[in-house]
Amino acid sequence: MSTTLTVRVGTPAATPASTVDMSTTLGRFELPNPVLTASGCAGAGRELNQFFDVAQIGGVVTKSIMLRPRSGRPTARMAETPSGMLNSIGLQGPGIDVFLEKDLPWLVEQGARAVVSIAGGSVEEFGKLATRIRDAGGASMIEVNISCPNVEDRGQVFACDPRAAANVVQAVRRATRAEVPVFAKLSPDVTDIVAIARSCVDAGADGLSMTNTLLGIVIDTDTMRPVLAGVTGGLSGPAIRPVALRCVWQVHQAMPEVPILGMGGIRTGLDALQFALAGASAVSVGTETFHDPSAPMRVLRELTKALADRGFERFSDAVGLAHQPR
Amino acid sequence: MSTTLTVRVGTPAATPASTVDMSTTLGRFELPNPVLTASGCAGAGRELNQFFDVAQIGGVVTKSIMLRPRSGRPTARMAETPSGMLNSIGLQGPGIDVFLEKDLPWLVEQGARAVVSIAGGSVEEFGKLATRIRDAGGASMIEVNISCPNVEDRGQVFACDPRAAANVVQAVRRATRAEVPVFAKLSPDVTDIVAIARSCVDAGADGLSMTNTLLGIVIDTDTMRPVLAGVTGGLSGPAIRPVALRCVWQVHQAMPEVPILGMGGIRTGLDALQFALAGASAVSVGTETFHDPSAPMRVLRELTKALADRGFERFSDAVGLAHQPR
Amino acid sequence: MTPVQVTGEVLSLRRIGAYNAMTVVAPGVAESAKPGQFVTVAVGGPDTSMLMRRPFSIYQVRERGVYGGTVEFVFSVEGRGTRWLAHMQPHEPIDIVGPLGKPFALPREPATCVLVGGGYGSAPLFPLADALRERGCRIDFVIGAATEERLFGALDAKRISATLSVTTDDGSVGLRGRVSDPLPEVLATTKADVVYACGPMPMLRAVSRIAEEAGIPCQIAVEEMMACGVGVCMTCVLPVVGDDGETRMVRSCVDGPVFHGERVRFDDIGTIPADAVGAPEPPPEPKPVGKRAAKAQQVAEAVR
Amino acid sequence: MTPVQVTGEVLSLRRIGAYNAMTVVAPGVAESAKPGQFVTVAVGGPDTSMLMRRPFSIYQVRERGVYGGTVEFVFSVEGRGTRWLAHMQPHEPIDIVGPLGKPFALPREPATCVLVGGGYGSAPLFPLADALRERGCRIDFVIGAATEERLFGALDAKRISATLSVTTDDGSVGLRGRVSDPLPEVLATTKADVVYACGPMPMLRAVSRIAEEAGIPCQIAVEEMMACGVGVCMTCVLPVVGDDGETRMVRSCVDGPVFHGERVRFDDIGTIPADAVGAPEPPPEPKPVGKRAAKAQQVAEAVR
Ligand SMILES: Cc1cc2nc3c(=O)[nH]c(=O)nc-3n(C[C@H](O)[C@H](O)[C@H](O)COP(=O)(O)OP(=O)(O)OC[C@H]3O[C@@H](n4cnc5c(N)ncnc54)[C@H](O)[C@@H]3O)c2cc1C
Ligand SMILES: Cc1cc2nc3c(=O)[nH]c(=O)nc-3n(C[C@H](O)[C@H](O)[C@H](O)COP(=O)(O)OP(=O)(O)OC[C@H]3O[C@@H](n4cnc5c(N)ncnc54)[C@H](O)[C@@H]3O)c2cc1C
Ligand SMILES: Cc1cc2nc3c(=O)[nH]c(=O)nc-3n(C[C@H](O)[C@H](O)[C@H](O)COP(=O)(O)O)c2cc1C
Ligand SMILES: Cc1cc2nc3c(=O)[nH]c(=O)nc-3n(C[C@H](O)[C@H](O)[C@H](O)COP(=O)(O)O)c2cc1C
Ligand code: FES
Ligand code: FES
Repeated sequence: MSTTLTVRVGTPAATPASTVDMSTTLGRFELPNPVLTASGCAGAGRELNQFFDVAQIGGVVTKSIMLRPRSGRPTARMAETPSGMLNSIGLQGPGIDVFLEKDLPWLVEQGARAVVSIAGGSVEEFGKLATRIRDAGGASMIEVNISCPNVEDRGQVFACDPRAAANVVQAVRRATRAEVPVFAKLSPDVTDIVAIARSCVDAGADGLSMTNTLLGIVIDTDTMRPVLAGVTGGLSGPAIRPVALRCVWQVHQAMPEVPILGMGGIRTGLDALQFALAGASAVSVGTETFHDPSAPMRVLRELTKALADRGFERFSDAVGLAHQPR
Repeated sequence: MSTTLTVRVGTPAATPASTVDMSTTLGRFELPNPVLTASGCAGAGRELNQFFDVAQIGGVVTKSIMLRPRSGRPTARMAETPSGMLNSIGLQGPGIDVFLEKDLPWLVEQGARAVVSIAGGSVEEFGKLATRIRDAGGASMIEVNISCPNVEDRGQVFACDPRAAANVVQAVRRATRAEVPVFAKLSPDVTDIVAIARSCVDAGADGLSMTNTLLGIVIDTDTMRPVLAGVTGGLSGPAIRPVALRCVWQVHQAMPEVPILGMGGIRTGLDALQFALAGASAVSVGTETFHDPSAPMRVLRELTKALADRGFERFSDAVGLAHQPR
Repeated sequence: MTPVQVTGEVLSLRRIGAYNAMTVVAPGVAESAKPGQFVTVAVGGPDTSMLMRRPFSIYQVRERGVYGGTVEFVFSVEGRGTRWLAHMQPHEPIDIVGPLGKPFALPREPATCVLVGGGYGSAPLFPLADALRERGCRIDFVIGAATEERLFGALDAKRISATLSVTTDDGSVGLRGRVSDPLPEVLATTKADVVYACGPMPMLRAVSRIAEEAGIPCQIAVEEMMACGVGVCMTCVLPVVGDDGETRMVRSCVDGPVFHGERVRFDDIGTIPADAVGAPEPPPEPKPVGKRAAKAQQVAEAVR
Repeated sequence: MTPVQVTGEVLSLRRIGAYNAMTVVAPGVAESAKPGQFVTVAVGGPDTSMLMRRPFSIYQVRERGVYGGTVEFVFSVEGRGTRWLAHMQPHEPIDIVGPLGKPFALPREPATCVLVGGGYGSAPLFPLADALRERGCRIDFVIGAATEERLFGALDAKRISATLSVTTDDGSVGLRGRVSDPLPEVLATTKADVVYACGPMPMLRAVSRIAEEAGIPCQIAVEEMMACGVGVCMTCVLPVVGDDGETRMVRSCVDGPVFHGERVRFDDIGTIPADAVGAPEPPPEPKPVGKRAAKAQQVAEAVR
């Protein structure tokens, strides 16, 4: 967060978009620009590369990977909701072996920056995943998806318990090279997001990704049963944006020095700007990618222009700006 | 929840809408039909009575009333969001004296059923409010809005702490006549809604209203500051429907015998049906009333037709039906 | 005067300078509308993400057109909702609620009335002028806007008024300056009995001050964000001094949008004045004054 | 064959029986489309609450119309998105992505091909028929639907096929019954080499069974809910047996929508078969079998 501010609100002297310095950092990870994909909304980048060059955006956050191959939940896995969607994919994926053999090297070859999202059912599993990734190399950052049920604690979700969350973060941090930041990805479905955030940071998280989906349900009024085979699912999209933004705001307010990767319902550059102003040093574009497969690239373009229009010379000057008194 | 079911899913033999028995109960409160207004979205009924006869719907849930007159939060108090809105009214209202003198008697005169929502900053305040309402008479039910900050506990919201919530419910239940049910209105912004629900029921709540708004924020990308003067606000409308519905589902699953007044993003009769199928014995229509001032009446009409089309003879047969295996 | 909700039909949509004027067949709304009242319309169609109705002042009303009563309003494309409205086609259905709010109060006796309009704020002054003229009042118009194309109704105003003063911020037509600049002189030369004004809040403040200083009653129509428009949500409040001298946060949708200018506490809009009925207890810290300080404190308190 | 996203333009929208056929100028999509592929379109306009693109099989393609390449698809109004589409006007912009998915595989040598279409599922069989005829194949069509007006393309089919069989559920035209009913006989009399089918899942199951029993290869185009349509979200999976004999939950948007009928485990759609790669560890309780039992267990487990 900059304290000597070159921006004057109200009388912006527009900067040419091409000259805005869009670079940013997430801990020790340096990004040419602050727009990334969101985990689970971009696969491992290959498919989206048909629509835009994935090396051009800040980074590709890959689908949360688990130790073993996993077939996920039964279908139906999706329901459209007002300005949102519910998903219940159940972390289908090829497992870490195939991921490290095929997906990560592909991203590195493209010149893309890979943020590897990992998911596990136990602290040990998370630790093993981090070790495998360290040994393989190529990851610019690790995002720890702690919104998974802890199989050792009656399926209680890690992200809902400060202690469980901290244990996972610690295990991953320990197994990861110092120069690779470890971000904990928080769930908004908690009473006190700041407490969870603090617990993760105390356990060694270099930053926080916020937020994951909200737990929701939709009932089919014809079959009169839940639409999703998994009954409940994760709500994403613009519908949740105010909630995700509030989480970013609260955590940045409480811990302004902790970098945040913000996400939740970002469709446009102005949405991304809201997250930056609330305190996010970078953003992930998720569900919108389903609507517009080149959304991350477009959001980057729009954000750059929005900053230029407002007279910003550096993206980083916008980060957290909304917390300053008017 | 009915166990001997007259409905056959898949081959509905439509019932004439006029013959569907729409009556329902919320504890000992008997309603001719299950559609009510939502607190804060209908004033005390007077204004909406210009658009439809408020005695025709299940009941009018009045704006949460406090002991003293209260001017609420500064403006801006509202922001439109995708399929939702944020509000930060701050419980502006005339105080219990004026309410009992002018508003409640008016509702009773109309032949409307009044559900009086109360809000306080301390357990004592809630108790006093209940006592005043008991002494005045006329309330069919009390809805306890526990989504208020507890001034005696650093502003911690009652609804976020099982013990604080229980204390409020107990105080209100004690001060209320046995035949008037007391419903606790829960916030969805908690890690474990079932725990809060259980705590309220154990403390004497006759039922639960679910849910209140989600905490959110919107930032104005021109001023680059929060839109709401109160910074954060409550998110309501269809955007939150899947989350509210999930709360109803979870609590009905855990405590099928506890009546639920369901709400959150209901726009149509089919939305109301989703809440019933998830376990709500009645529903409140909130934000949609701003879009369509006769929405509660329309939702009732649509719900009645939807039930008839599906071959239901009684609304109550639909309550909780989605929990039965297909 | 009770408002109704009707599915109207777009009769026409035309450009007037920078604005759009939409005429809607809206039986029930048209018949009982009074000058200064407004309507709200649903925008975006059935599957829209926009939940809030959009409020617009009533411009012209025809009680019995060929198609039934019609209501016309003038709007500027500001955001998503008005953009959508500007693309409507004749004969499309439009959901409209009205008439809403308190109208301008009319003088009992013929009087000299100065009508001050800023931007599209001039629009509701025309039906008002008609009503005033019916009562034998003299009308003097002061119309201003940022630019020439954002001036609304100057020609019509000229036709029906004794005098017309025009201002633009850029001087492209009329006097360069604010619409309030020529007002003191207009009040003096016309020996005005009453001032009516509609336009942006800073303009209303300036007009109210000038009228107050001149000792002339002034009615203004304000524009606040509204969620319901019918009085149930308390979104649209502003601090207004009542007959009893007490300040209350009153709803501009049902207690307004027309207020007595001198009763509105313009400097405190966006705050809860400490002396307002039901104002929060003063906090232990020194009480913040004004909008900036209040905001600073709210930001700090925001997240407990 | 890489898909593109373009802002196309609606060229025409016409009714065909119960369906709508929309032709879109979509340069880049048209040129590389192959039979069996699909497009996705954004619905609802800029301020819509509907986020998901809607997938439709490609019906006709013209590579160089007067306006550039066009794509036509046939759709039935089922819900909010298709209702919106059905109200589009010529020249309106439409956001379209395609061509997507794996196309039908064509026989190397001239062969006798039976094409089975249910409802609007017949639509993609026409470009397929064209491609097959170009290779000198014989075409026999079997077309069915619930009612006469939901039959698609019977006349065109008659023109280009050696034989045409028609069924309707209500017997309003052709044989009363399912589209699969006449199939065994058609396969026998035509000495079919290959079956292609598109339509609802139960129909595809029946057709696949019949082809398998007759020992004839069968390609089917399935329809699963899709969130992204481009392979990134894993919404659209179904259990398919691979070349190695292993069952995997594969994406119908990129690994399909065309599959070999005998490879699709129809009875297990809506479940994760216990022997699928990456299936959950069997729980301590007896393993549920089939969709009903799985659902029951999920309901019970839903909320931990
Ligand atoms: C009583 C009243 C009368 C009005 N009369 C007119 C009129 O005659 N002509 C005209 O052009 N405009 C008028 N306005 C303002 C008009 O309502 C807004 O310009 C319009 O709502 C903007 O909608 P939008 O979707 O284009 O903008 P957005 O910015 O996308 O709207 C987002 C939200 O903010 C609200 N909003 C935005 N601007 C305003 C505003 N200035 N005032 C109140 N709410 C706002 C919208 O209603 C909506 O809820 C009036 C407002 C009020 C309260
Ligand atoms: C590969 C493929 C090809 C298709 N081809 C055609 C075609 O040529 N003609 C045609 O009429 N229909 C086709 N469909 C089905 C078509 O996509 C749906 O009818 C349409 O999406 C319904 O949208 P809606 O908004 O009207 O319905 P709603 O029920 O409001 O849609 C809600 C959500 O469910 C999804 N959905 C609803 N029904 C289906 C369905 N049957 N299949 C997949 N998703 C569905 C929608 O896409 C949307 O995300 C195809 C589907 C797929 C997957
Ligand atoms: C289909 C789908 C799959 C997702 N899978 C993952 C996942 O594997 N890991 C994860 O951390 N988040 C996952 N998410 C959550 C997103 O990364 C993101 O946090 C959330 O969707 C909010 O952002 P959005 O509104 O931009 O989509 C998934 C979201 C969707 C919609
Ligand atoms: C403007 C506004 C004011 C509200 N005021 C109250 C209130 O005073 N007390 C309360 O319990 N809930 C209040 N609510 C919450 C609603 O009663 C309801 O629980 C919530 O809005 C979700 O329902 P909806 O999506 O149908 O609006 C308010 C909601 C809105 C939008
Ligand atoms: S806008 Fe709801 S009370 Fe005025
Ligand atoms: S629809 Fe997203 S992977 Fe197929």
